[in-house]
Amino acid sequence: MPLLELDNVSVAYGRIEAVRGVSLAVEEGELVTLIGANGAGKTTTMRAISGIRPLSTGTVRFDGQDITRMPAHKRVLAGVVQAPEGRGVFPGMTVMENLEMGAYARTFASKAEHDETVDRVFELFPRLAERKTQVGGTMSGGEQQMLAIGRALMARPKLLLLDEPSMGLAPMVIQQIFRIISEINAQGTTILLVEQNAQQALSRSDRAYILETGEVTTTGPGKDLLADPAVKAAYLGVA
Amino acid sequence: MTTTTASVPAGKNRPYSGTGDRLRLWWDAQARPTQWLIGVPFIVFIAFLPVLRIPVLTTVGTDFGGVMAQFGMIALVAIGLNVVVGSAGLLDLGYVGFYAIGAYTVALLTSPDSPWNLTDQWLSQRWAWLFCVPIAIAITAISGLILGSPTLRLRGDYLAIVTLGFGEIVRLLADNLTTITQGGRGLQGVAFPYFGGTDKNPDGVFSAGNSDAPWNSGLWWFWLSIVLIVIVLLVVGNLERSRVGRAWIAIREDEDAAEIMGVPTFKFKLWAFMIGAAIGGLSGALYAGQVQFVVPTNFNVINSMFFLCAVVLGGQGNKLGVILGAFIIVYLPNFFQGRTSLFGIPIDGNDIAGYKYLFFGIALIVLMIFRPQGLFPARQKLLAYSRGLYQAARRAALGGDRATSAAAVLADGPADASSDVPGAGTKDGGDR
Amino acid sequence: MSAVLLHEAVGSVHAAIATDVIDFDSHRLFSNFWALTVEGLSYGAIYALVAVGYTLVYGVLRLINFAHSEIFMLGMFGQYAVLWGMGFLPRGNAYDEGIALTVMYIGIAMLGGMLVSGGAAVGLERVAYRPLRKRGAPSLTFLITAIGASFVLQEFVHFVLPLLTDHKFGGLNAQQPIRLVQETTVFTFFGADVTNVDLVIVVAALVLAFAVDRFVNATKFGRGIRAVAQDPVTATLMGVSRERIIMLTFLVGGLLAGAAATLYTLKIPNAVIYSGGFILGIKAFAAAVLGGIGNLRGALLGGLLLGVMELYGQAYFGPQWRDVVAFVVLVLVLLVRPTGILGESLGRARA
Amino acid sequence: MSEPNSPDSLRAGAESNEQFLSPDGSISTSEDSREQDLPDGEVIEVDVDLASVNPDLADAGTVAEIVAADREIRAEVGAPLLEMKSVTMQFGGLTALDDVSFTINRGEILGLIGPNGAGKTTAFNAMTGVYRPSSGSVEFDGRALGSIKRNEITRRGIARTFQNIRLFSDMTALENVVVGTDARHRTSVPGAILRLPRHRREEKDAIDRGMALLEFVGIGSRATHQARNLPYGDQRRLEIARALATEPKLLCLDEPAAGFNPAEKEQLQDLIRKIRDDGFTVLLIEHDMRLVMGVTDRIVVLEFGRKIAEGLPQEIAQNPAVIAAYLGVPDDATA
Amino acid sequence: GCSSKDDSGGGGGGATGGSTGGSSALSIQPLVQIDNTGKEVAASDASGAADPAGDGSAKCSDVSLAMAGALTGGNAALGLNIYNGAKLAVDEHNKANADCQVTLKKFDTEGDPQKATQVAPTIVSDKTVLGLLGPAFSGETKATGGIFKQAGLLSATASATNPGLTTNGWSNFFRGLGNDNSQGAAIAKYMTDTLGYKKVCVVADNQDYSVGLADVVTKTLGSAADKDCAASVKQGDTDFSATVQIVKSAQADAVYYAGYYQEAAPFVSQLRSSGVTLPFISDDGTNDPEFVKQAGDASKDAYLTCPCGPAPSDFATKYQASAGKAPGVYSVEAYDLVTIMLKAIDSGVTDRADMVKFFAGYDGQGVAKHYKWDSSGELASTTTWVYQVK
Ligand SMILES: Nc1ncnc2c1ncn2[C@@H]1O[C@H](COP(=O)(O)OP(=O)(O)OP(=O)(O)O)[C@@H](O)[C@H]1O
Ligand SMILES: Nc1ncnc2c1ncn2[C@@H]1O[C@H](COP(=O)(O)OP(=O)(O)OP(=O)(O)O)[C@@H](O)[C@H]1O
Ligand SMILES: CC(C)C[C@H](N)C(=O)O
Ligand SMILES: [Mg+2]
Ligand SMILES: [Mg+2]
Repeated sequence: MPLLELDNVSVAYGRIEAVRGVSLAVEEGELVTLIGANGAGKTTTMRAISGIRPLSTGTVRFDGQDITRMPAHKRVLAGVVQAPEGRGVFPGMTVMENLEMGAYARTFASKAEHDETVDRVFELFPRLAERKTQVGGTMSGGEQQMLAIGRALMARPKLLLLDEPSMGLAPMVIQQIFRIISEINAQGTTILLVEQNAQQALSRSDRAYILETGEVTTTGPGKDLLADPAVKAAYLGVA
Repeated sequence: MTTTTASVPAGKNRPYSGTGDRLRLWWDAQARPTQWLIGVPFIVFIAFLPVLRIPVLTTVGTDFGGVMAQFGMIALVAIGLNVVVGSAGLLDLGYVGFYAIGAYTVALLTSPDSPWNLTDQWLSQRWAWLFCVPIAIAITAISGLILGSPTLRLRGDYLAIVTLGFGEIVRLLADNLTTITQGGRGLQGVAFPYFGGTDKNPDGVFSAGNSDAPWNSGLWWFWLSIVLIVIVLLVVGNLERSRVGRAWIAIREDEDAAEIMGVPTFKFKLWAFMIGAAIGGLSGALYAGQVQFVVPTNFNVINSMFFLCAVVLGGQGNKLGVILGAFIIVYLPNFFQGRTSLFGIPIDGNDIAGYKYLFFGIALIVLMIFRPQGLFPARQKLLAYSRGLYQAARRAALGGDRATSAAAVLADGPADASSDVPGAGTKDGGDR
Repeated sequence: MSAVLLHEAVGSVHAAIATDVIDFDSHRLFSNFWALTVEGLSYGAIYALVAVGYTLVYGVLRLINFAHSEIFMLGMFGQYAVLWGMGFLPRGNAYDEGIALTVMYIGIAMLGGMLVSGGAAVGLERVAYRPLRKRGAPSLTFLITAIGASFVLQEFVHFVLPLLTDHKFGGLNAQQPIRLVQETTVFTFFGADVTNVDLVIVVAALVLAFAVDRFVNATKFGRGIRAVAQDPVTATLMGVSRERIIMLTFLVGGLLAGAAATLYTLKIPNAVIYSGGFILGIKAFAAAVLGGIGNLRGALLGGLLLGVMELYGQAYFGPQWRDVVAFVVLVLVLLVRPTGILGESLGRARA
Repeated sequence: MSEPNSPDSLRAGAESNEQFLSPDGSISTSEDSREQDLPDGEVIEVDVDLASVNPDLADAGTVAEIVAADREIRAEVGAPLLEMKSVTMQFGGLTALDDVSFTINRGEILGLIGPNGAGKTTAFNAMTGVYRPSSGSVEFDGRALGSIKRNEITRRGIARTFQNIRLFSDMTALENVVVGTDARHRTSVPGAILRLPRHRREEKDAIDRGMALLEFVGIGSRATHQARNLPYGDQRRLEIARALATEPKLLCLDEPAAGFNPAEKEQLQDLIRKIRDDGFTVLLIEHDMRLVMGVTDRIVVLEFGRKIAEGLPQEIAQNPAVIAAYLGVPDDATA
Repeated sequence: GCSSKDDSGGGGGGATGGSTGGSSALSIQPLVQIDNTGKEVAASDASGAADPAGDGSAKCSDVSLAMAGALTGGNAALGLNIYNGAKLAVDEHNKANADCQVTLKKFDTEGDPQKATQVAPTIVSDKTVLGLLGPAFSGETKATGGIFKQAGLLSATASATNPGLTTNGWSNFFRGLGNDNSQGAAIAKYMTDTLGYKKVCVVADNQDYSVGLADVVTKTLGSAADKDCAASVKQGDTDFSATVQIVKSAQADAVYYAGYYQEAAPFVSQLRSSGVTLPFISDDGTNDPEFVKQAGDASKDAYLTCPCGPAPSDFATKYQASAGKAPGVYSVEAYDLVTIMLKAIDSGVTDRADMVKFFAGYDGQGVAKHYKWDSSGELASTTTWVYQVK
């Protein structure tokens, strides 16, 4: 049984259907990537999964449970955590407080466990450790992106949804981010990733789905898609 | 030649849509002569409502002409406030202050109780009101400037409380500066326009004494306000469809972005304030003339709230909508007054009227829930010479329903559309 | 206008100001300075508690909850009804139950007031604001709804409540007062009388203010409130239940308004009337803005400042200038600090 | 909390500090501003045929002419347009820019790159008047920017786009662009009320220019669409068109390709070149190296608020300091 | 459970209507009737008062009288006092005269001048209306006087006391009570001459009526008015701390308050609780049982004036039966004025002009006082009653 399963999901903004009849599945422990052009509906799909956008049709199942009608904040408790597109750093909170927000729905067994989690985030992003008391809103774009990812890690989710984590990051950091993603995944966190950097994303993911104007058009193992000439032309920028 | 695609399905939604936009769409579709043919009789019909006295519509306990006169004044207020709140997005909770300044300007210059009364010196009582109206407008505009220049640097809700304070300060000044304004005793005998005096109405039709229904003073004041409303609508409409109106909307949507695009935001906010204030002052001058008596209590905060209700209820940003809002605000509380039956059902209207603010409050809540954008929301048109553009779009839209390809429809479009382009919108006044 | 006229005009303005319209009585201000300060602080404490309600709701929803003044008004009725229920009947004279009992009765009345206000605030949110939120209404719509709710609550107490309570509560006139304590001087402070009522007000307000401050700045719920205030969608993604937070916010604001209402009626037992919240509400809102709306500590500071400034102003210019003074102070402060004394965000309340 | 020169500027549009109140003033906090459920309604948003509106615009040549109508640059290509002179920018104890100097020449595309938090956006904000430097100065077109207002800076000829799109979302695409032309217009309230000749001229000009610019960036047919309903890529283009409408001498783009896939980036690259070829000077902040290398004429690299390198793209790509600080060694050769 | 804390065990239950002040059983008692110089005048004999019932043989058809005033809104209580008095007269008349059924039409002005200008034309255009009782407040009367004047409609007010109203040449306007000049002058003289105060603090709220009254009082008091503690407060205020401070720090003998009970009650309470024991004197706006209820013991010994006389007990009984509550200020005047109008109708008056003439020539005793007007529409002789809370 897949950890996450979308069945015939449609999402509409007013009368526009941004996502139409999408079905996809993510098995426990997998790293699955969603790629597609701008406006294809990737973010919308993510929002449907984490529950901040209602479905017009279809069902979402998580961990064997139908969560279609579950309110968003409860899904977090159930283990679905998203690092949203556009970062969503709390501008008036310090870096530390932002990280604590990531653990809002989580109860740590001990202070040590808490500290350990924080340390791990700081290890991944030393810049955050340097700026513990800087207010989130004054961080640079890339720093905010680091904070958003770090915050999602604080929750130690079952399923981590990452919406364009590499956006706005320097090339070196991007490589680092992808390494981290693989690492987290290897440690057992299931990940659904949305990326424009198809090259990196596909090469690291178990499977991938390609979304075009709200519909899944292609699916398959990441490496296969990487080799697909149509995919190459459209998403890898290889003419 | 640009290729036209019909890729966007008809049915995309927009934030302001509904009755207002639909009506506008329909209206824009009419040829100009048709628009005149519909528009003029419609206004005339409205103007003659107090004469026709349509049974259920006509108020019973109060004079319908008088109610309509008040409606006219509040409609002006709503149009003015709409410039500030609806267009420029500046929340002004003290608009009544401008109304008060307008009224007090006229009253101070023409009431025999005032130390600054001019009518016993060189200004004839007959012309005094007319003479004072431009002064009132100028003074309110200046007070808008004085209030605006320090405070428009404030954002959103800070502005709201400061304007609220301003409204209160104006009223309190009127109340406290007793040697000038007579404080709570008010100023009596304010001048009004002299027109059409007869033996029966020696002071003319605008005199409060003219009570021969239906041609009483209320009706005349209503007519005067209709004329002024049309003029103000033309002015405001011209502004909307110009650099100024676009700047306002841009400021409302994203002030920083607007400023960075080179829009002198402060200047245009100040203009919005001044124009709004001037219109409020004009309305206040009408008020002073009609009632011929001003006291501070008529200008308290609650009135600002009522004005704002008119704007939001009608549909902020839409000039016609806010007029409708003004009508509701003025008319509803009067509806039950003095009625003994409604549609044949016997009622005690005065009893019901006693609960009017309760009903009013409930109505506001319910209306806002069901029509969060107001009763009559519509997008403003922001481009003066784009009639052709929008007509082309509309034709395509209408065509889209019938034929799937808008291009097909457009094929026969260009001929008359392009002939319509330059300057075609010149007389496109009043937004009707 | 001719020069003569202008001259006359200027002349009469001078005359007006010079005569009895404005007093400019510095003697009155300085000789009563401490007395005014004490009075000002106790009114200010009440403004501050009410202001917290405005600030919290504003912080979370960007909504000026105009009906908050009516929530306060309901609190006055709530505590009144509780006192009545405890057997205190209205009468002209003060009761004298001894300190311990009186404090206990005040506490019970306050609880009653808080429950009524808190409940009303939550109910208001449910009935009036939540449907709008679900529809994504623009912000002015909320404001108008708030104004509508304000009318409804006032008129409810004005017309409906007397019918429901056999004309015991509500109606056109103020409730006949229940005076729980006679205001008496406890000690003097630089020649200013500090009364038992002043003491109760200031102490109670401080305790409550401290409690809310801890609540918002040091608990998980409080962090939730700040998160929703700053970015509601992301807050949801962190597992914060927005609806619950909003409810909580209204509840806290309402509770404080109820407490403030009790303290206020202790000071002014005649104030229990359907229209009795309006002016105080505007003042409290001004106080919230003064401190920096959305900023909890700002609201507290703003309330105290406004209370004190108002009394100084009254003494100096004459009582009829009180509100003018209040608003002028507000405007001046905002011109110097455009986002209030302590700045804006709930998130920076700990600065 | 550390504060820049004025508390206000904190909220005033620094790209990295972009959590504003939702610009449409919406109170609905359930979703972000793009996320509201809007009431259904009637539509008039259908693509327009440009030629049916303004036959003059039918061919691309005229378009280019209108866009670049009164450019006075070509002659001076290569002369300095903007000079950063020893600019230092401090936030409390943090030095975001440390004695940075560089020049942008007329007619070039200058790339500004560097690790996250290096101070790129801060430099950008110092140029566009959002922040005032703690020390040093910015000279534009031979004059120091000093403390002039932001809209004046735009009027002098610096235009920018935003990293997070900030269009006037209730307006149509054309209206958005026409707001951009505001910087070049002088009609004020009396002129608009009386519809004086200058007003008419400017209006006509604004619409023509606006349509031409939409055409130029490739979204002419979307002129009457509401900005909020445009696809993301088109919104980005619209932002560029709006900035161009201010007739800037210098166009500043802050991460314009964020969220684009490679194919879309390619198109953007073409557009930026076209803009330069039409005589504009461009400053580009971008993390996508392929785009930066492909389109810029020269590159300035910042790290920890200091300039660490400056030169032609090829030079920069080889520069060991830059590689160490920023580029890193690619994981895979194809990228 | 809690037992009653009400140690004196009194009633004080109902919040409306009752004229006693809760448990302390204070009430407003008539003290003395004075003239404009503060001298006592003997109470007139009300036994010959005109009776609306007449002789029961009047004939008329399709005639009505109008009443205009605030019936809703914050000041509704005052309007209702007047309406109920008028209604009592009309009911008594109609019961006695089967052949002459007069309708009483009520018009709500909310006390708002602009509203009144809308209501006035409706009254005027109702041709069956022969006389108007009202408008009730001075402000709205100012705004509408011209309308009634031009229509020649009798406007007899039972309450508007602003002195300026009779200076406009409105020959159709009659005031059924003394104006603020007489009330103010009378009490001022009474304070200095009878009560012997040397320094009086005059405090007023900001309403038309209060400002006018305070002016007259201050003027008449002359040097006895203490400028240093004169203060002005606002309608709706509940917190008078600054004013209390001002009064407290002055060396005065008494406090005069011009305004309404809504503010007077908390004001006097706060005065007392901050230790000010000076005598408290106020006016007809305060002269309401509500004042005593609200202020309790603080109201004890306060002097209250009114140009209106006390309601005789049989009137009070009738009124209570008809309106369901005790008569308020101006109920009696309203009753008297409407009685005069009814007498006119009974005597065959059928048009508005005759009604005005009837009033101009009227000379007769009413329940409250003697009614006879001078040419401006003021009562020929006015008296003021002084009451005291006991
Ligand atoms: N709030 C909204 N209102 C209306 N339409 C919207 C809204 N949000 C997104 N859309 C539309 O829905 C479609 C899908 O958008 P979505 O954000 O899911 O795309 P995406 O694949 O994430 O693109 P990107 O690469 O730009 O992030 C687009 O056409 C977009 O314009
Ligand atoms: N208002 C501020 N207060 C405090 N620190 C600030 C402020 N603005 C920026 N900074 C800090 O200054 C540094 C430079 O920020 P800047 O936004 O210029 O970086 P950047 O080069 O644009 O980075 P990125 O590529 O991540 O967007 C960052 O470390 C940032 O945290
Ligand atoms: C009802 C009264 C208190 C009215 C007051 N006498 C006035 O003239 O307005
Ligand atoms: Mg996306
Ligand atoms: Mg940046």
